[in-house]
Amino acid sequence: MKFVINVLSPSTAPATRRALVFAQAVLAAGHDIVRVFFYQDGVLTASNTQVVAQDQPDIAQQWQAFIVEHQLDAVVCIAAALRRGVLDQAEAQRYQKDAVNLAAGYELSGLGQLHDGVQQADRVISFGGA
Amino acid sequence: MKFVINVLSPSTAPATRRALVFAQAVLAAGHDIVRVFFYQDGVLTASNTQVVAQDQPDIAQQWQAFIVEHQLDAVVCIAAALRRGVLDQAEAQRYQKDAVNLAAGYELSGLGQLHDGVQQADRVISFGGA
Amino acid sequence: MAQSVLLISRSAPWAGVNAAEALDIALAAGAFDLPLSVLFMDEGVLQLLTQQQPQLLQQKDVTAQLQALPMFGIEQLYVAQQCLNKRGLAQSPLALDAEHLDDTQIQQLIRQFDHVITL
Amino acid sequence: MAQSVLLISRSAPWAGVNAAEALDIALAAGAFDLPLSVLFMDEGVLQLLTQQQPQLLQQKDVTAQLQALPMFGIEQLYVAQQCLNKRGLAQSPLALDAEHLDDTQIQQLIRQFDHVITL
Amino acid sequence: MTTLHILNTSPTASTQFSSCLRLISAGDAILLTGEAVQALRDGSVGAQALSSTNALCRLYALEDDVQARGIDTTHIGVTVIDYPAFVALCVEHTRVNSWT
Amino acid sequence: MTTLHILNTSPTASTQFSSCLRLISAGDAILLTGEAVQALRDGSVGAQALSSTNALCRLYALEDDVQARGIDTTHIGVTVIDYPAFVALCVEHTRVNSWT
Repeated sequence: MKFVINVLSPSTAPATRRALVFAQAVLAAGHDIVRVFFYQDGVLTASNTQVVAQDQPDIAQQWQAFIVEHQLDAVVCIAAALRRGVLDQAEAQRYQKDAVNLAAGYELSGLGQLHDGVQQADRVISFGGA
Repeated sequence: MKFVINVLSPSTAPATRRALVFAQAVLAAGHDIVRVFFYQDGVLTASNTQVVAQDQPDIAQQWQAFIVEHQLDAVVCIAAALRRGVLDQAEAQRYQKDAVNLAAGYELSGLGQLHDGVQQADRVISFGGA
Repeated sequence: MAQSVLLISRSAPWAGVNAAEALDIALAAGAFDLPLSVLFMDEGVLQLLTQQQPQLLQQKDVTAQLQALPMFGIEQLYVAQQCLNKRGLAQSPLALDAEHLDDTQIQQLIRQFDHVITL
Repeated sequence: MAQSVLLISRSAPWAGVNAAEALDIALAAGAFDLPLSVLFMDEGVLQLLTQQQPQLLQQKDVTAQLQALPMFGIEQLYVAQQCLNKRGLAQSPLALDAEHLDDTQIQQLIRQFDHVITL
Repeated sequence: MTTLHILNTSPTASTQFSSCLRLISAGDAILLTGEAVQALRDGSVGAQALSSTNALCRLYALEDDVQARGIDTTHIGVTVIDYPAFVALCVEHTRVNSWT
Repeated sequence: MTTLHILNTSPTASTQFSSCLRLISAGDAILLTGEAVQALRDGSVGAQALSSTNALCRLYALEDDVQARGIDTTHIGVTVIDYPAFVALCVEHTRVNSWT
């Protein structure tokens, strides 16, 4: 089956870790992940400036490693990201901001990408809140 | 009277705008603001990479302008900020991150600064949630 | 045939950007001519009230987005009657022509869609 | 004389970093020898339960912080009895020696402090 | 030695109301801000929850939040205040308890 | 044509439970994740809310979340599942409704 997974919470929320473990289980079961879409506060998960204490799990880093390892299509909603200060090189330049903080492996794009994923998916599942 | 104001929400939360209008009213009434302390998700308000659509109010920018104009002591909890990816030059260097996104006028420091403010204050008031 | 989506919007219009970001999903579906319906429930029913002045709060105003829904072809709009009742809004005029549904009707509604996105 | 603070902790220990960040405020007060008391109420009472295994959730564990409270001189700990009752925890053993208070006692408690910080 | 309690969530969305209302003392004040002003709507469950507290403490609501939501407050015993009065209310009470 | 409803907030902290329980159809399933597993504690208000739904639909809970909180589930009719079973549950039902 084809899954779309929506991540709506920052990396500090347990929902974002549940989304990751679920996504790993989806692949392990032989299913496909058409797209992971980061929306609302979920866009903060895609920032590469988060610093986690050494004795604690780094869920943002784990998400990024998972995306890169499996070459997943990881789309971060551009409007939600701008609003919350998550920028790639192009957007930082466009808005004359000094910092670029979108982690490698993620792509900024529009909500059309959510719908495009949904149209291809057998199941759509969101992880948000706490 | 001396006030300490705690900001616990990001700039998109109406609580953060209420905190600002309240702080302006505190000064207008002739009271003092000993310190504004940014904690929990409030540290995101101090990021300078947020981009707001032109037809919409930029509460993060308004907070920063208010702090600079009145030379307020605006402290951002360093542990909460690191966790959420808000870094000054020194922390970005220490953790080898490329992006520096703490806005001018804010200072990263510890929770001791919250207590130091509280000990000087007649009133402590927090703005968090939505 | 395109897959259908039911968007359940549960956030108040003045409690941050959640309500606006949910409506953006609906408008994007309309722009791509996809079949999407919106159910307003819980705090989300407050988005439909008239006589609001969000400019007093310097906040992103969802009114324009709501009015754009029909223009974008998003015309299947529903509101949970029980959620209006609890908030003293049983008789209030609504800004949009949304169909009032009781709980049983909402149960039936959910079963008609390929996907549900609750925000 | 130092001003006293009542910290009211209302967050569950596994629902993100809120509970841990509230406890950090208490520990910092202890480090500076300031008079701070903690009242656990609402979801916050769950922080006091024993037999928890947060490592299963790869989450910041508040147990170490809780155990550090007395070492940092934060010894005035209170828990709202009614909040335990609602959660089926009236008889549960607690990890810390917190005084159980009913609503009237909490009303009296609040009046004893210079400042209240609810998180 | 009274407390100003500040609420900011809807009575139909969170437990802030029930928790706060249990802990107020005579002479305390409650200030409704943000979505908490929804409790002022006539016939709502929030208005019912508030009705029991009127004898015990004064009820205030932030003007911007009331007006932005088009809420009629004539049926309920509430004092609608602006931000300068909000500051004065903090001064008037011994401490502020913000329920966030 | 059944729906898997996923809850993730505590029954004592939000309205997710009451809203979801009103909208489930016969044959639907409810999966408790995160703080929603608090509803499984014996004698809690959450357990009371769930008791009325048992006849209508199956109740599941995520193992990690149950064990991390040290919750005893022997007294209540719930199936405790791991992540592979969570995925299978999504496949088994027609759609997933995550209450976030």
